[in-house]
Amino acid sequence: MDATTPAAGTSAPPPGLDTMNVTVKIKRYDPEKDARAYWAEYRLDVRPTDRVLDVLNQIKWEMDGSLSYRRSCAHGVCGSDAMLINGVNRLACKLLVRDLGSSIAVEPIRGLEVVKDLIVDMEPFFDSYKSVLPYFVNDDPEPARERLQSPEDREIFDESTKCILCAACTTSCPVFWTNGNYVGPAAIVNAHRFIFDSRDQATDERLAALNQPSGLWRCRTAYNCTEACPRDIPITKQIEEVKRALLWRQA
Amino acid sequence: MASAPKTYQAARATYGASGELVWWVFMRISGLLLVFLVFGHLFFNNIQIDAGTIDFAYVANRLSQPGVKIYDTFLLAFAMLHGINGLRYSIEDHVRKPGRRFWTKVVVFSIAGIVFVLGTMTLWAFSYDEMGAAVRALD
Amino acid sequence: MPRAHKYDVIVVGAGGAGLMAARYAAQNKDVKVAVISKLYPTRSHTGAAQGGVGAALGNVSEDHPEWHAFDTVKGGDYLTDQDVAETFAHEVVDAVYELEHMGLPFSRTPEGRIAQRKFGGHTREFGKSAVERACYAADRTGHMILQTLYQQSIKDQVTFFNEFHVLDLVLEDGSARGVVAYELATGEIHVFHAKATIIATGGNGRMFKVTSNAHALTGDLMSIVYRRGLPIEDPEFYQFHPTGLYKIGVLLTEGARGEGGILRNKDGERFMERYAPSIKDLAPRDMVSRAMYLEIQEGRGVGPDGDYIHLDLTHIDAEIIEERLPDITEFARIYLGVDPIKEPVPVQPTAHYAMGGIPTTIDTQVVADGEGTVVPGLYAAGEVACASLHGANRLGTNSLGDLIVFGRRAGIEAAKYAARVDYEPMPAGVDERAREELERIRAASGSERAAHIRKELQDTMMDNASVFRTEATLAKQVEILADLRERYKQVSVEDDGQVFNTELMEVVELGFLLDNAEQLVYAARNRTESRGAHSREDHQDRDDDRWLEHTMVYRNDDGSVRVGAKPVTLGKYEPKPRVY
Amino acid sequence: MYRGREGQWAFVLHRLSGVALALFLLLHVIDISLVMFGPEGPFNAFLAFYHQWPFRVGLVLVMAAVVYHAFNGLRIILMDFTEWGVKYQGALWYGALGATTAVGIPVLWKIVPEILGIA
Ligand SMILES: Cc1cc2nc3c(=O)[nH]c(=O)nc-3n(C[C@H](O)[C@H](O)[C@H](O)COP(=O)(O)OP(=O)(O)OC[C@H]3O[C@@H](n4cnc5c(N)ncnc54)[C@H](O)[C@@H]3O)c2cc1C
Ligand code: HEM
Ligand code: SF4
Ligand code: F3S
Ligand code: FES
Repeated sequence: MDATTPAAGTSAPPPGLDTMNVTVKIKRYDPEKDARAYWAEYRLDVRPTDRVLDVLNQIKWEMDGSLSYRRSCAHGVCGSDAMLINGVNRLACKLLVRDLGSSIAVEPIRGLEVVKDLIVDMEPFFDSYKSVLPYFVNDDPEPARERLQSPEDREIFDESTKCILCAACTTSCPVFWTNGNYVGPAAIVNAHRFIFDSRDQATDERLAALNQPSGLWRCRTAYNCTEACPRDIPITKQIEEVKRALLWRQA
Repeated sequence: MASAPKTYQAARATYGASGELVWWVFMRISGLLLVFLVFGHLFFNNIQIDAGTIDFAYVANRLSQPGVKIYDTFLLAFAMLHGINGLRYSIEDHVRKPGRRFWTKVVVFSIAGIVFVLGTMTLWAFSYDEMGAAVRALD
Repeated sequence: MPRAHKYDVIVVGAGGAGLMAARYAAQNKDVKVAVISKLYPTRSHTGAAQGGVGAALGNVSEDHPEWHAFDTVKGGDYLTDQDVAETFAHEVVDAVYELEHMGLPFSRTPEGRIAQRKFGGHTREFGKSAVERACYAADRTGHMILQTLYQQSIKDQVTFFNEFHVLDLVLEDGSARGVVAYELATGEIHVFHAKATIIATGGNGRMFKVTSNAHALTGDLMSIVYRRGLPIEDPEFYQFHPTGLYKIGVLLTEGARGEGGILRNKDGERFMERYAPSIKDLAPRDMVSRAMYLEIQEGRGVGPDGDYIHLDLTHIDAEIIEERLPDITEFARIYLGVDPIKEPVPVQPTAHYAMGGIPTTIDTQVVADGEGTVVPGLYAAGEVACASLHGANRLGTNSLGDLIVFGRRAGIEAAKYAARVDYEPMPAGVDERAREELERIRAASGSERAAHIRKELQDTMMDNASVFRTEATLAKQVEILADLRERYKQVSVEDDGQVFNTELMEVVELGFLLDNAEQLVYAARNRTESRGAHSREDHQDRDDDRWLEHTMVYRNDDGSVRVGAKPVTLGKYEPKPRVY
Repeated sequence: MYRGREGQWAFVLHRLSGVALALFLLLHVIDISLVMFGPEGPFNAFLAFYHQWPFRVGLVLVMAAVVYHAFNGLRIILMDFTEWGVKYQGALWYGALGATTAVGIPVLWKIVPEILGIA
């Protein structure tokens, strides 16, 4: 293998024909230094096939070590690095430079308190998630082997099992921006995961939890969540399914 | 605002604890009705006749017809309930400080209450026959 | 003053192994449990695991735990402890049912049972032909395990310390008393006093250039225990997964070959037929990765530089691909712009899994030497640990099995222990070492950048100590590591803040990585044979007379490295040449 | 500005139009109620007040708002009760905008001159 071939986790690409110059604007904020957030601008050479995460890494590793953000898996499965990139919520590791062009603007996701640079306080988000009882409940005695479930029944909630809790959806929701109490699409998706699981027995409790003043009904079908979800979960469709489930069950 | 329960037991205890569902349904039903009521209203008052000609006589004349009274009562009731509940949604989303939210709601609901009473009185408390006649006599 | 906490059982790491351990520890009502993790639990790399978890349920065709145990031993090139493999193969069946009972949404057979598919090295009747043993949930099995366990931990109201970076282990008079951790959000040091400490911090793949591992997988605790004088077992056995996306290393599950995918060289030849005539593309990973390297070396690699291989799925039904392998299809589309339904995907071997790690007994107690002396109060499970299950090469799907079987054992054992003993005293100043290290880094004013050292480490490890090794490359790597270690002392940080100083933590992690590389290189240099994932071009044969033993690498007080041994537990299965 | 798509703008317009309509409704009920005070009362004075320019333009906007709000309201109801509505929500929104224009133009043709008093 060619030792100079850059790969994930390495820094500057070698000079070559296939690099391009980009201008990256990052909304930065250090609570220990800055009174308010400001835009910092960086110019650097990257390859079109680099992920935005690679670009951030390159800035952190070569230009300004204090730039802070969360990341781990680097391929869109851990949910660490949802950011507001060029006006929409995306995972930095799942978006390539070639799809953005030469000017890139990165901000923290909205509606959660910014702790430092691109890092926000995720606790309220996880609190909302926990409020919908996002866990399997079945109090019947456990069978010796698996509980049976037909492939068709399994299929019904397939998409909601994909959620990686990245918060891209909830922080793209215009209702959530103004009303931080709104339980948010991510929590509803995870409620959907269990409500439509034929093996689960806590549907009533979960629906009751969603039937709160700041619950399910606050959704105004704005679809930003669906557009933002990096796992392509049809979130609004699922929210509407949950609304109907709650409606018919109460009726 | 009541925060949602975080445990299974707590959720059980709050089962069906909110009127939001009812309001959600109401918004849809009233919306459907309002399509007819509002478009009808606009049709009669702005399309069929020249809105520029509306004056006291026209209004008084209209209000003296029982059919109009009933029609307008429905329109008033549904539009007020639908609109004020819609305003409540907006207030709850945008006015985030609990104290300020409370007072905003008090003011908006009070005004709405007064206006509703005013509207109902306009429709039912007076006889416009004479007023209408008086106006016609003036012409 | 450090912030102090006291729990009967502390679990470090919130991946599959850590969450499983916490759950089972907490079932013992007498013990108080907390989990410490440098990432939010759901960010752990268990979530990246795709293909499945191997268990002989026999839902699709006949299967038995004995067959599974045999495959594990043979796959491990007979360096697997056979008692461990047998226990594992039996317990993993229950563990999978237990996951299902916790609600894990497995894919289903038409009868409604847990769906299973073929995976590399898993066979029926002791090697006859491939068997459907991998229980899967599309290509998101690890994600589902991680989510399900996290969900249940919410239900059980487990205490979490999220984004707490463990920097040191408190080891006094030979027993473990807890850990020292750094809170990312505030920069504060916390001391966790515990009766039993469970280490479940996952792998160390970030020491290689091309890897399937997350940025966070820097082998922290493997380095921490090593610095405290405890050994690391079998680190030379590092698995390269055959199918990483070209240059990026993102993994394409072996399940792709389980569903019928074929590896082809530049002539379109299905070259695995030559290397493993009976199970071909589904041979164990070490064999496939070596075969790919050889094809490339002999000029049959694909591409302008002839440096990759094609994974061909184009003959498989598009519907099956979309339904059973949706995520990897998306990875290929996004990162390489290649649609696997229409064209073959460029792949290359990618650094994937540490077979070795912190040595433990079958009950997950950490051992301190080749005689098996246990460290009281210290347990380890998951990728970070080495219960000698995987031997010289892990079979696909056996890691997720490892997490749930040994994670559970760790939880149960640690809780039993904690319920039995009293807290040992926590001496003052246990946080000094961690504090000094951080202060040294903050104060350093050298001109080195951590990123440059890390890149050199990753590049040279890839060149000198990856799939093929020789005395010459390893000797060279020893020197390079010594040099990098010197330069590491000169690394300075720009960020002098307390809140989320991620730069500081990256430097600390680089220090851990350097230790991990050292363990691997010394062990690899010591073992003058080829076995499993350890392939010496200058010693191409397996040598059971000399080397049928585990490696134990220690760091002496003066910083020099000592390599010892630990016996392998043999059993029913006589070491035989490994052909498939 | 968040670069939202159809759904976001549909929501923003629906909320703005709804609030505008609600406020207008309050005003409208008040002005009509002035007939209670008889022909000599403040009704006609108020009407004259209404005929000022800003109010005339405002009235046109309220007209547009009510038409948009009604059609988009129907879109919302379709989405809430049918899978189909969700699937084609984008198209439906353009439909609602189209319908608003289709109804709006003839109506405006008729009433703008009246309201603006150019007829
Ligand atoms: C892409 C990919 C696909 C895979 N597919 C399969 C498969 O199909 N089948 C299979 O069996 N195996 C598979 N594996 C292997 C398997 O997923 C891993 O070995 C396993 O998930 C490791 O789990 P773990 O619980 O040991 O550690 P992880 O899940 O990696 O968790 C480590 C935890 O430790 C914490 N931690 C680490 N360091 C510190 C510290 N210093 N302080 C505090 N906390 C710390 C982290 O925050 C994290 O919570 C795959 C691996 C990869 C990378
Ligand atoms: C003409 C037919 C009408 C229809 C079909 C209709 C329909 C709807 C619907 C379905 C909603 C709920 C939106 C949601 O939950 O997402 C709604 C909200 C609302 N409506 Fe109407 N409506 C109509 C007329 C009116 C009128 C006349 C008013 C004013 C009095 C009004 C004011 C509002 C307000 C303020 C909201 C809240 C908006 C929000 O929360 O975003 N509507 N409408
Ligand atoms: S639903 Fe999608 S966007 Fe929302 S948290 Fe889950 S994965 Fe992220
Ligand atoms: S963006 Fe918000 S309003 Fe509903 S459809 Fe999505 S949650
Ligand atoms: S780093 Fe894991 S999702 Fe982006």
